Amino acid sequence: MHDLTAKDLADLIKRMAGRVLAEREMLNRLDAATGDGDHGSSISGALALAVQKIGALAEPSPQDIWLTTAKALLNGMGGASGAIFGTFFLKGAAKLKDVERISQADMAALLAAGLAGVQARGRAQVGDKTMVDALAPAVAAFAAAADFPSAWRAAADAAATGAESTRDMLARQGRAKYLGERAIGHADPGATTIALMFAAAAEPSP
Amino acid sequence: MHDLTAKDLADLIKRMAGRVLAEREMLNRLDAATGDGDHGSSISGALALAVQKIGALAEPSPQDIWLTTAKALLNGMGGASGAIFGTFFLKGAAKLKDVERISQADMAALLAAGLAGVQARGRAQVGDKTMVDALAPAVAAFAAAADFPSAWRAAADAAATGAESTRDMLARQGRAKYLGERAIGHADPGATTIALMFAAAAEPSP
Amino acid sequence: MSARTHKLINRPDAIVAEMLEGFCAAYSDIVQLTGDRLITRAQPKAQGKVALVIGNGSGHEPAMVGWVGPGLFDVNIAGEIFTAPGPQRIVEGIRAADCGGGVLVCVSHHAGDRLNAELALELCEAEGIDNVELVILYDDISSAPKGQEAERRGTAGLFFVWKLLGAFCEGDCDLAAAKALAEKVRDNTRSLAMSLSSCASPITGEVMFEMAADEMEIGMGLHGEVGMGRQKSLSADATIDLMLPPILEDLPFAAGDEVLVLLNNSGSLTLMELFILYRRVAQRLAEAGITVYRAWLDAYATTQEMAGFALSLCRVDEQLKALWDAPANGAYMKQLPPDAKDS
Amino acid sequence: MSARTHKLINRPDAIVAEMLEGFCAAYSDIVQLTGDRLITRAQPKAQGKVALVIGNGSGHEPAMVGWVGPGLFDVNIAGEIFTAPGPQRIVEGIRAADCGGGVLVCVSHHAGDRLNAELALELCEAEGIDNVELVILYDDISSAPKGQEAERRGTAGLFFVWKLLGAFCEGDCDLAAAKALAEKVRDNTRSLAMSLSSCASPITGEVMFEMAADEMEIGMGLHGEVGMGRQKSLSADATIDLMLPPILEDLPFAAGDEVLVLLNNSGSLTLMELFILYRRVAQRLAEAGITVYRAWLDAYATTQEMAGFALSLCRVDEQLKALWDAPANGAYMKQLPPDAKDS
Ligand SMILES: Nc1ncnc2c1ncn2[C@@H]1O[C@H](COP(=O)(O)OP(=O)(O)O)[C@@H](O)[C@H]1O
Ligand SMILES: Nc1ncnc2c1ncn2[C@@H]1O[C@H](COP(=O)(O)OP(=O)(O)O)[C@@H](O)[C@H]1O
Ligand SMILES: [Mg+2]
Ligand SMILES: [Mg+2]
Ligand SMILES: [Mg+2]
Ligand SMILES: [Mg+2]
Repeated sequence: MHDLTAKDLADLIKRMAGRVLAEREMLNRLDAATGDGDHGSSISGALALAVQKIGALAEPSPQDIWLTTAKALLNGMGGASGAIFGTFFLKGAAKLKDVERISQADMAALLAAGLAGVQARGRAQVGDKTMVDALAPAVAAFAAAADFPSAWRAAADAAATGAESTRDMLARQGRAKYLGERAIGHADPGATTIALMFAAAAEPSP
Repeated sequence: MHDLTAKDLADLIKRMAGRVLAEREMLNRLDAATGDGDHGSSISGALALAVQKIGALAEPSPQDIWLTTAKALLNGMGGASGAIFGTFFLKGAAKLKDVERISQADMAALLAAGLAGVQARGRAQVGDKTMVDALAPAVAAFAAAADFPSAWRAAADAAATGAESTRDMLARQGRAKYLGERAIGHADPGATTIALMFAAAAEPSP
Repeated sequence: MSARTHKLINRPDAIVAEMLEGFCAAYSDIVQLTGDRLITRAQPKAQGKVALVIGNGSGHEPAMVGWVGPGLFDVNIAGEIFTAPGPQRIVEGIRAADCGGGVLVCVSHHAGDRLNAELALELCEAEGIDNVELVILYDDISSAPKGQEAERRGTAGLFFVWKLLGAFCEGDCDLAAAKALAEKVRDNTRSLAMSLSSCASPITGEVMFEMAADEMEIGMGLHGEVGMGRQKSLSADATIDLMLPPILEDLPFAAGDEVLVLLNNSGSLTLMELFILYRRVAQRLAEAGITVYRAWLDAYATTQEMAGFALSLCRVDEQLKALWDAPANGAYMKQLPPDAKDS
Repeated sequence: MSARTHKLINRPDAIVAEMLEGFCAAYSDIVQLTGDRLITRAQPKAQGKVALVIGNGSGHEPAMVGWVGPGLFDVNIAGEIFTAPGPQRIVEGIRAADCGGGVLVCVSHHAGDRLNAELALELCEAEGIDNVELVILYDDISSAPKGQEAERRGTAGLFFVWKLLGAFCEGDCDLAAAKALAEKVRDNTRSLAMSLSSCASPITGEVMFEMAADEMEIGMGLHGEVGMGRQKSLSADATIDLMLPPILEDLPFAAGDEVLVLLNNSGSLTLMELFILYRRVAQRLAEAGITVYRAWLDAYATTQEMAGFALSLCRVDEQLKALWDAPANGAYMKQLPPDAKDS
């Protein structure tokens, strides 16, 4: 697989948005069990906004794509999760200054910068029952893979496993933290979203 | 039976208070169906206060007895029913100025004055589902009787019949008026109290 | 849908005494508790002014305890829960309020309040207390038809009377003028209430009346009195579209009028809902050519935690607007003096 | 016991827009709606003063829309229901508030509010907007142990900060002094909440969490966050006897201290209950030798129609007492100037 262009990134965001939208109600239900029931609606709404804003850009650079996505998440979503998901793209975007084509190594660095930003901002560690439980293993798996298609595949699998692992955790960040024992038995909605986003990235581009 | 003295009147109020107190919960339940559930507690409390205040009077006149009862009802009970039941005794008391002994005719006049006061103040007619439905026939039966014991007996019977008749009425005064159709099927608590008071009066004095 | 049944009280028979003690302790800069459950101003009004007194059943807080203070009432006589105080206590309230300019006893029209106030005035006459007048106030259009206004119940719209009359009696007026002003405000005020829920009696803990989760009742009174019947719950806009027209027709309010608007929360409605309801009121009034001078959205006359509201309109002229803007400092009704507003 | 599920709204996704429209229409003499859901003062503060901004999730009304006005906030940025506004909107709020003396962004400590405010400050830096500071405020002793105060959540006690800081920033102070004052009030404030009931989400209509009719929870947060666990409901006095000692110990408050007291109704508690609760607070404080300077019993930070309350104490000195007494004119927080109180 070739290096990614701005068009490929735009396509990637679009596939992620589509996949998350398709699972909106499932994500709302997950959040209803551990939070306030709005995660599916807010993340899918913010990603749809990102797609729309990207569509309105004339000849965007890769940085424009990532920055536009960041802003849509930050401002279209609000709350802690908007700040967390938005920061992921915001910190990645900082790596894309003057970049035209993105190699697998570039993408690995981008994802790692995003993860570091998320953890710096939200202070969540693996095991705290947040999206970090899916994101951290995905980012590691992506970096360890040999090429693009296998990297996305490996990341998607790692994210899915990570999301599933949150089911039996006690939450230490996010609204679910205030549920105590009651959150056990439900997967974290944000982690599930991350798994969906990587699954979408691993789909063959149409 | 001889004419009534102040002591007889005090005794009468005491019997009434006892009888109403014994039926307090029943009266509360009746009021819960058509009003706010407090009639038994408030009327029994106010009558108990009357008994206590009367007990504290040194050599009371008949007027003192009736006036003390009026004040206990007016001020100890409050609300529309306090004003109504209190007015009954207040207007009767006005007839007792300088009276020492009370004949059956005196008592009939006393009761009639009370009824007139109640109706002037509360504007309730027979058929409006209030204590007037028990009081008006009781006062008439009392006046029509030949002597004291039979007068109380006749009044008690008329009051009981009158109270019972309120069961199928639509209320036109009191809180029950705002229940509309929902008040039908329940006897009026104030009318039931009047029936109890006359029943107590008809008991042989101990 | 059931109402909350556990209340944070101690003993049912101590509710009124304990709540008045707590209230007057909290706001000792404004009110004091004197005599037999009289709430009076911490600093009495100047000699020679007309004093304002009101007695009412408890359970509707902040009505009326929260409306004693400068620019408002002089004395409130708190009755038992939902029960008007007896006449002797009203007479005591009148004595406590009197500062030489006469006393106006205000009655929100409910049988108990009216009967006891009438009895109190008879007692005053008997006891030689003169210069006392009674004014009977009502505003609820659902409780009697047009033409029989004097049969109507008092509800939240009377807060217009309290505010404007309170300001008026801080000035130099006589008792007759105060009574005339109260009647003027009353005769320009109309209200209609609705409810979505019942509430529990604070004394018995029992639900006061039953209501289904998807029902509402237009015209429900302050104690759950039936109004114009039950119906399925509507949206905020549809509820206003149902309630505003009969209010406008009743006075009638007409294009060119200026009004005060009150949306009174009967207990557990949220401000969010009052704001959304008011949005529609403002739209509809604008369409009708009626100008809102000031609006006022809060819980003034409550029925415990009942979820409902009353919509009240008061037509105002220059005199009433100025009285509205005059300062007031009750614990639950504050108006800053015009010059202090933008300090 | 179930919560009320029918709300008087129109469409779930229009709640915030419609409620802000209604609110700002009702109180157009105090606030205006500008930009993207910014509530700003109708008359801006004088040039050169420090401006105060706060962003927060909606659904807690009157917090914070009702606290914009003279003597209080300059700008409030209203988020979606129970959701902090994003950073770009906070930057807009900062721009709207700025009147040349710097802007203090106040944060009631919840993850969303803090993260978005931090991001907003980074954006300000990037965009060259300087003289902006952030202050993180917290008071809820149930949300983290003593020694980890900075991990605690913000709750009703922060209304002391808003009132005193608002008054302070009407005077001549610089941004550093304003921030220091906010921290001083915060560091002298402690709160603890409880609830008897859940409430329905205004968006989904679903009950936010389940609670049995005879249960209460001490330490419940403003969004139903778990506190120190469920227990059987107690009487008013027993509830205060349980809640007051840990508050007193935490600061600690000691004999000789002077305090402000706030009992905040989280929605459908009644004033009757707040008054009865306050009676016990006053008794216990008197026993402890602590003097109440002023008390304050009302619904300021609500969680829809949740039935609960928060008890907050703030230790005051002469400076803070004077700030408390300074005038304020928000739609839902009014304080008369001292000389106008007994007009
Ligand atoms: N501090 C944090 N670090 C990482 N992820 C977080 C953090 N706080 C919350 N999240 C994520 O946000 C998700 C909730 O998102 P959402 O429901 O949209 O937000 P909210 O809780 O404000 O309603 C959680 O499932 C969790 O994965
Ligand atoms: N206008 C009236 N005339 C006569 N009786 C009345 C009137 N209003 C109320 N009552 C009587 O009062 C009774 C209710 O008494 P009670 O429950 O003590 O008072 P409240 O309705 O204030 O709670 C009614 O059953 C009725 O008999
Ligand atoms: Mg959520
Ligand atoms: Mg009753
Ligand atoms: Mg009663
Ligand atoms: Mg949310």
